[in-house]
Amino acid sequence: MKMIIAIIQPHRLEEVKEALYEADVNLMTVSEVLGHGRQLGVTEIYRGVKESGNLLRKIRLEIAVNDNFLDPTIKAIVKGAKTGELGDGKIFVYDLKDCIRIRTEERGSVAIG
Amino acid sequence: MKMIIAIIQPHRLEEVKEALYEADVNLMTVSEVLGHGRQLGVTEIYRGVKESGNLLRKIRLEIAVNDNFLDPTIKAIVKGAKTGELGDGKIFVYDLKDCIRIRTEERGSVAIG
Amino acid sequence: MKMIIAIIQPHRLEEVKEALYEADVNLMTVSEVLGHGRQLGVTEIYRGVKESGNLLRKIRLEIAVNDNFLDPTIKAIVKGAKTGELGDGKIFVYDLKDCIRIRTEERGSVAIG
Amino acid sequence: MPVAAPPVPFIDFGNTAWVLISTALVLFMTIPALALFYGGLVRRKNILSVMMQCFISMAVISLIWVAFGYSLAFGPGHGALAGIIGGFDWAFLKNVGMEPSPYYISQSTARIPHIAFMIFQMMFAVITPALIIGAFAERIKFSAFLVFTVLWSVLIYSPIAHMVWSADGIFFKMGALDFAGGTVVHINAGFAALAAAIIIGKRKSKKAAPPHNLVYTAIGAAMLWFGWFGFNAGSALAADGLAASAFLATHIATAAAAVMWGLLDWLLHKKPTMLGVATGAVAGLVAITPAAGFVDIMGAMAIGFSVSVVCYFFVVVIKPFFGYDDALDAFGVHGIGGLWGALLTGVFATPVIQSAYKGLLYGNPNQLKVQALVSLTSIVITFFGSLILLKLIDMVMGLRVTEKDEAIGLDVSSHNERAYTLVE
Amino acid sequence: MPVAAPPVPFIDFGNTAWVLISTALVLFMTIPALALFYGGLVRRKNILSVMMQCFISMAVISLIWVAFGYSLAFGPGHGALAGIIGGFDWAFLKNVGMEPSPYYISQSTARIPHIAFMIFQMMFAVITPALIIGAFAERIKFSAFLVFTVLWSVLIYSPIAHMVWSADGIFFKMGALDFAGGTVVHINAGFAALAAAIIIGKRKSKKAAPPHNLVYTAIGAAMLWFGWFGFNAGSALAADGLAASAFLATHIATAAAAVMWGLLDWLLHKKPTMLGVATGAVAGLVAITPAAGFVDIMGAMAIGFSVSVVCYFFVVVIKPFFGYDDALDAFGVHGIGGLWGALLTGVFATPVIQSAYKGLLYGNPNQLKVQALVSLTSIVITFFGSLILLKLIDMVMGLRVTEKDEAIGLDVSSHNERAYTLVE
Amino acid sequence: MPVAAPPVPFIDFGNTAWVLISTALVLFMTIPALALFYGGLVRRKNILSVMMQCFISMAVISLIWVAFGYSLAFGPGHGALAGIIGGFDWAFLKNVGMEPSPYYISQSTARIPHIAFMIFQMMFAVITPALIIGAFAERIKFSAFLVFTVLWSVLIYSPIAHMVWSADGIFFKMGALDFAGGTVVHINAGFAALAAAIIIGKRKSKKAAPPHNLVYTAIGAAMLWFGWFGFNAGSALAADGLAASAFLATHIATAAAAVMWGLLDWLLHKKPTMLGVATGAVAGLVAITPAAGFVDIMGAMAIGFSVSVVCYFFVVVIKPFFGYDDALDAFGVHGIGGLWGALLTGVFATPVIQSAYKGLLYGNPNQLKVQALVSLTSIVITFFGSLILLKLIDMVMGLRVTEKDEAIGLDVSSHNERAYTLVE
Ligand SMILES: Nc1ncnc2c1ncn2[C@@H]1O[C@H](COP(=O)(O)OP(=O)(O)O)[C@@H](O)[C@H]1O
Ligand SMILES: Nc1ncnc2c1ncn2[C@@H]1O[C@H](COP(=O)(O)OP(=O)(O)O)[C@@H](O)[C@H]1O
Ligand SMILES: Nc1ncnc2c1ncn2[C@@H]1O[C@H](COP(=O)(O)OP(=O)(O)O)[C@@H](O)[C@H]1O
Repeated sequence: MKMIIAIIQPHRLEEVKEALYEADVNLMTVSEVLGHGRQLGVTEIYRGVKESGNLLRKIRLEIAVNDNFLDPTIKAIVKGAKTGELGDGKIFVYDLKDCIRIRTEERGSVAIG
Repeated sequence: MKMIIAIIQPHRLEEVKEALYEADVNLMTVSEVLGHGRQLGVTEIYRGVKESGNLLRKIRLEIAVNDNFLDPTIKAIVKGAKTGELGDGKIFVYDLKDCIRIRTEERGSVAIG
Repeated sequence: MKMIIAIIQPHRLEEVKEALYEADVNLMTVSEVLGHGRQLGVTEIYRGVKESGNLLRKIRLEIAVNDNFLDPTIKAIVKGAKTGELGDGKIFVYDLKDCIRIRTEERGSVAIG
Repeated sequence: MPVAAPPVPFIDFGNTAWVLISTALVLFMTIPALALFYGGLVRRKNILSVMMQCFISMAVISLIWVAFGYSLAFGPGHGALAGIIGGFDWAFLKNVGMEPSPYYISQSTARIPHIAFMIFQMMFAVITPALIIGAFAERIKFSAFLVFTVLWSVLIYSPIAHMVWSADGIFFKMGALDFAGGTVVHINAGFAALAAAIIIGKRKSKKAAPPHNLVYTAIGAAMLWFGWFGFNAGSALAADGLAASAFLATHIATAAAAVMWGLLDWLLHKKPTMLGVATGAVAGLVAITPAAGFVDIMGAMAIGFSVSVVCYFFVVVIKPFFGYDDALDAFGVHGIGGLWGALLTGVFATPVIQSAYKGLLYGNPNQLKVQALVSLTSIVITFFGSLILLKLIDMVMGLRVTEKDEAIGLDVSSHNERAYTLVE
Repeated sequence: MPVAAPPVPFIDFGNTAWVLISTALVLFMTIPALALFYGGLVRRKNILSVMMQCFISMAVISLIWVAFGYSLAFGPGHGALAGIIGGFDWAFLKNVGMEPSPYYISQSTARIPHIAFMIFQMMFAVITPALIIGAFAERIKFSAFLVFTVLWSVLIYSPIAHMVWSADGIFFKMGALDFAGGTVVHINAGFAALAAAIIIGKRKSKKAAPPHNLVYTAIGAAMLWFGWFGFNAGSALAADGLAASAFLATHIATAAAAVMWGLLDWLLHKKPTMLGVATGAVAGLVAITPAAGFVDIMGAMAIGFSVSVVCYFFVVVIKPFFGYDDALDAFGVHGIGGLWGALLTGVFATPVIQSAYKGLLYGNPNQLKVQALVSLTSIVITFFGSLILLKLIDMVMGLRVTEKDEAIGLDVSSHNERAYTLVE
Repeated sequence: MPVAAPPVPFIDFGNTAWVLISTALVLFMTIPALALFYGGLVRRKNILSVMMQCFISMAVISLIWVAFGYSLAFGPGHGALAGIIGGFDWAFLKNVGMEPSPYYISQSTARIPHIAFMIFQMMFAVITPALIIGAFAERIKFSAFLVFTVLWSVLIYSPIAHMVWSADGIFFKMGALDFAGGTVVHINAGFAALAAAIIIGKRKSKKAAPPHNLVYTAIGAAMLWFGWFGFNAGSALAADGLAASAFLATHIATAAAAVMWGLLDWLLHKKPTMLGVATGAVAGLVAITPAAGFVDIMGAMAIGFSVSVVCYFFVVVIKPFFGYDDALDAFGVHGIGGLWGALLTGVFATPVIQSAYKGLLYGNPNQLKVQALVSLTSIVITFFGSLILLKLIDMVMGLRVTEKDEAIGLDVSSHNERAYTLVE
């Protein structure tokens, strides 16, 4: 079991979700974060002051998958999120020791999906 | 050391916290996320348009524990969060390599609690 | 490769970021969370009712680094975040199995930075 | 030698302009002001339900008011009931038109159209039940709320308005002073709120949740302050010296009460709070309401400074002691503040403002007795009336949403909506 | 025997006070009311763009109005065009000063200053194109928006206002009734909005996004309700019985429409919604606009209850069926509601309110015919006029932002700004 | 042959209605308008502190005003000080009642009650120190703020108001023109703000934080625009042609300034911004304030278009150059905009509006000299007065919160509150 954390551009969320559905990955947890990466952030100006914080709005996806789903999931995310421009984002992968479905108390691989 | 990530229903947060306190787990980090799971999300209608995004409001708990606390913590979460209905949520478990208490710079097991 | 999760005081964010830049760590993902730790939270009173929830506003940093950057990064976070008072926060470290730069589809160590 | 004909009343444009804009201001008090003031205090998942209750009260009570509510409250009464409730003579605004209003205060001839008076009063009939929302917020069933509000308006509001403000009314005849609704609006709503908090019971959540958006609450308080000038100074029914005086008294009492609540917070909890100052301002507005056209600035200050002490005590000490869950302090602020104001009107009414009326301090202890008697009678009527009404509704259809719906939040569970999105 | 001199018009302070405050209220309708109502409905990343469009319309149209817009709309016309558009006689307010306004309704002598009438009308000229924003929200290029708004105001708004409201106007001469702008404002903006939705095309996002902040939308609706009293009752141009009557009709129709939309939601989607009640209220306000000074409360109720049914049908059924992306229902509410109101004015106008005007129900079927004819002609003008105008602008400079800018959101991509920060 | 008795002043209802509603509008400018405008610009953790400062100013200054502030500003002066400050004759509103106000402009007899004038002016006395909040936002100690505001109001505001507006005042006698407070309100607050920014020092945070909620700022700006009609047109003290003219001039200057700031943003930073348009609107409102009752639309446009250029330069270029931390540009907009307006009043005042007053452009260069002299003297008084006052307060009790409290945010550290919750 693996946990995939993907940081993507907010305006690619719909495409990524669509690509994931096509890859049969339907479960995920989404949140809004601020990302600091290589992308330059000067798109905001307030009364002449440029916002140089370059913490940019990003979407964070958290997706737990069984090992055989790892590569298809990564491919789907890349397919949905990639534009070739700075700021497209990153994907991080961890090992997952366990997974419990609260409703049924099932554990492990079976609980992921 | 393990890191536990639990995704639960927002309206079970109080119960989960209570169950955790009873299990002597007092430290945690909480955030609001959108979850896409098996639960169907059609509870919102705007001018006749059903919100079919089925990204539902969830609470994400992040709890680092020493290994002997793993099972009691999971049990407590399940106890507080389980209603038996779709959408109850999931618990994910990772290995934690290290933990540092910033205030004292203690490391490892001792820093968790 | 390691993933570092740091929970810090919101008002230390600027200092932490500065310390990280000095340590040549420029990439990170930031979000706002509620933390329940040892710090006592009674600083809010509404119509005489003390807010005893002691879920306090915290900042969560997520930083993926190559192994040789692990210690400098932790040091930098501690340097920026430490005040010696309760509530300074914690740092958690995981193993990272993989990392993918979406833009280039590079994988592994090279994709982290 | 010909006798001069009695002067003929006519529509004065200045007075009409004043009452029309005051009417708009009182609408503004319910929506958006009260909706924001209350809405900011609840949890995020319940704000729309509170706003919805304010909106629907505006819509439904307005329709009932023109249908027969106004007639019951201000229309001519008949027979033995004449002192208690009006008849149906003015139902559907029969005989209520553009001619000079039979209700007026200082000018005998420079009047406003009767429909202007009627619609000004309509806004009072709307906001009164809307104030009660604060007591049962976050747990009432929408359908039950609707039934309660409609019945309460007809069975409790209209009679009390009649008794206090109609020329036939028994309280009016006793000489009760209520310039803009201390009894009719605030005591009335406030003690109904107490009944509601008791009957519906406490919210399920284990601990008090902090207000989800105090900016809304602060904006709401500011808008209430603004709109209240229409409420109180508009009640002069003319843009004359009395209106200016009521405007001034309203403002000064509010300023005094806001300062005092801030001071109490500072003394008792170490820091002054925005919520405290906003709450104090509302308490001041409430308490000055019955007195606005009768007191000078000394009276206004006395009322303002004292009401915050009294309401603070009820909200911070009495409520937790007895444990009723008056969620947003509708009773603590409106009930207690209204009662306090009604009593002090009997103390501080000065002949300098309206020569015919004076209180205890100006040598007329009887006025205070009348105020006390009328307040207490009104409290009994509204408290027990509301208690019975709510109990009946609870038996017939249930007052509360299910525990799960309460946990999920009323916005989604009662209205299929959420106030805010979470990602862009 | 001397003949009495004709009474000389004079400036009445009461009427002037009323029209000035009404003017301020109509400004309030565009900013902040409409800006909030619309702004809450879009996604978080586009709210500033919608507010910006409202603000800049206020600023730019106001300047154009004093330059020549007012003259074109209300100034004397010349030759064959006199019935269609005014001349430049009053450009830059030449001859428009503090003297009594040539436009008035009931009082022949107690008037307001001409500039007061001019600036009151200015606020109508501002809000009308601002209503169209709802159709092309979340995807229009700011520069194209600006060009469109300016040209539309001059080429379409001013002529239609002239035709309906100027003493020279052809529709006015036919006896068309439009008390406060059912045709001039709502039909006009609403059918332009339909043209805009068609020309600009659908938003790119795959699914409808929920409104990002329904609290803003609810506040906006409440503020529109409040401000609309200036719009409708201010259109009496005096603080008299007619103003009070228009105020009342406005309020009752709105209440009825709000209740009805809530009921429809309840019946058809199981739960009443705050957004539904707010939308219903706006539909009621729209529909009563042409009728406000002509109907009694029965007419107002009929208009209010029925308009929600009609608009609901358009918004919930017709729009998805045809698939045009009228993003915030500018057409469904303003176009359809305005048309419905214009027609029903021809049915419910009663001589009890203004003795000179009566509709079908009071024995004058001709009035309905006139209303239908004028509405349809206006629809043709505004729909095709806007279609052509938008097409031209699209060809010259492009109407839409790029797909990427749309995805990023207009706040950042068009204005370098974000509405909200994410961390403290 | 009997001489006609001089006409007796009387209370006119239309004028009174106008001044009362204008008073409410000016209250609305401070709370909620200014509170929102400023509150949206600060970081999330400081919004309540800014709103609190606005609220408490409203409450405290109002009490001081009736106690003796009004008497000092507008009451009769005595002896050598008569031209500088009033006496205590009107303290606690002694002799200030319902009789016709001794202050009026055009009508000699159709007046408003004296208390109406007093309370209208009270709202000016409240908003002036509230404007200064923009300079020391996010770091001032609440107690120090309170002491400063009270002392500043008594020691600086009342005298300057007396000098400019009282019949005894030295600037008034010199013929200074200040229709609604360019000097008394905006120069006064703006240069005090500069002193405050210098004395209190920069905020600690390393980089400028973006505004936490520009929707609030935009709503606040719209509400300021709305309320300013009361401020400027209400200053006619009658609902007459002059009021309508001041209303128009106010609106046109604001529109012009909003457009111009948008254009500058567009030219210099590639995109027009909502914050820019809102800031421009406020700059226009500020600059037209002294001129509103003296200029025609040409003058208003000239003032509006030019003020944005001047203020833009100060906010975007001068401020970063000198490095003072005028956090929300209270100096850059109110100080500079007020000065610019005061000077241009001396240029564009035209006898077409008030026959007695004309500026440089109409052949009276002396007016400009008077404007310049009075502005500069006022600047010297308010700047050095505020500097000394702040320095003293700093020495006695400290002006700033601790560095840690500043980092945590004033909402929690000074008021025990948070504006928003984070989870449902
Ligand atoms: N090493 C890292 N640790 C944590 N988050 C990262 C790291 N690298 C990138 N990110 C996240 O991914 C986002 C996109 O990264 P960025 O460098 O802008 O993309 P790209 O590599 O396509 O230029 C960043 O805004 C940040 O949130
Ligand atoms: N594989 C997964 N990866 C990431 N998040 C998940 C995954 N499965 C479930 N979740 C999270 O848990 C929440 C509850 O899951 P859901 O399937 O609705 O619960 P249940 O299994 O009780 O029906 C989801 O909304 C989502 O946020
Ligand atoms: N075991 C843990 N699991 C998850 N989060 C934790 C844990 N311990 C601490 N935290 C997070 O770190 C924050 C700071 O911890 P706290 O105990 O207050 O710091 P300190 O150890 O300096 O007193 C907490 O508010 C919480 O968000």
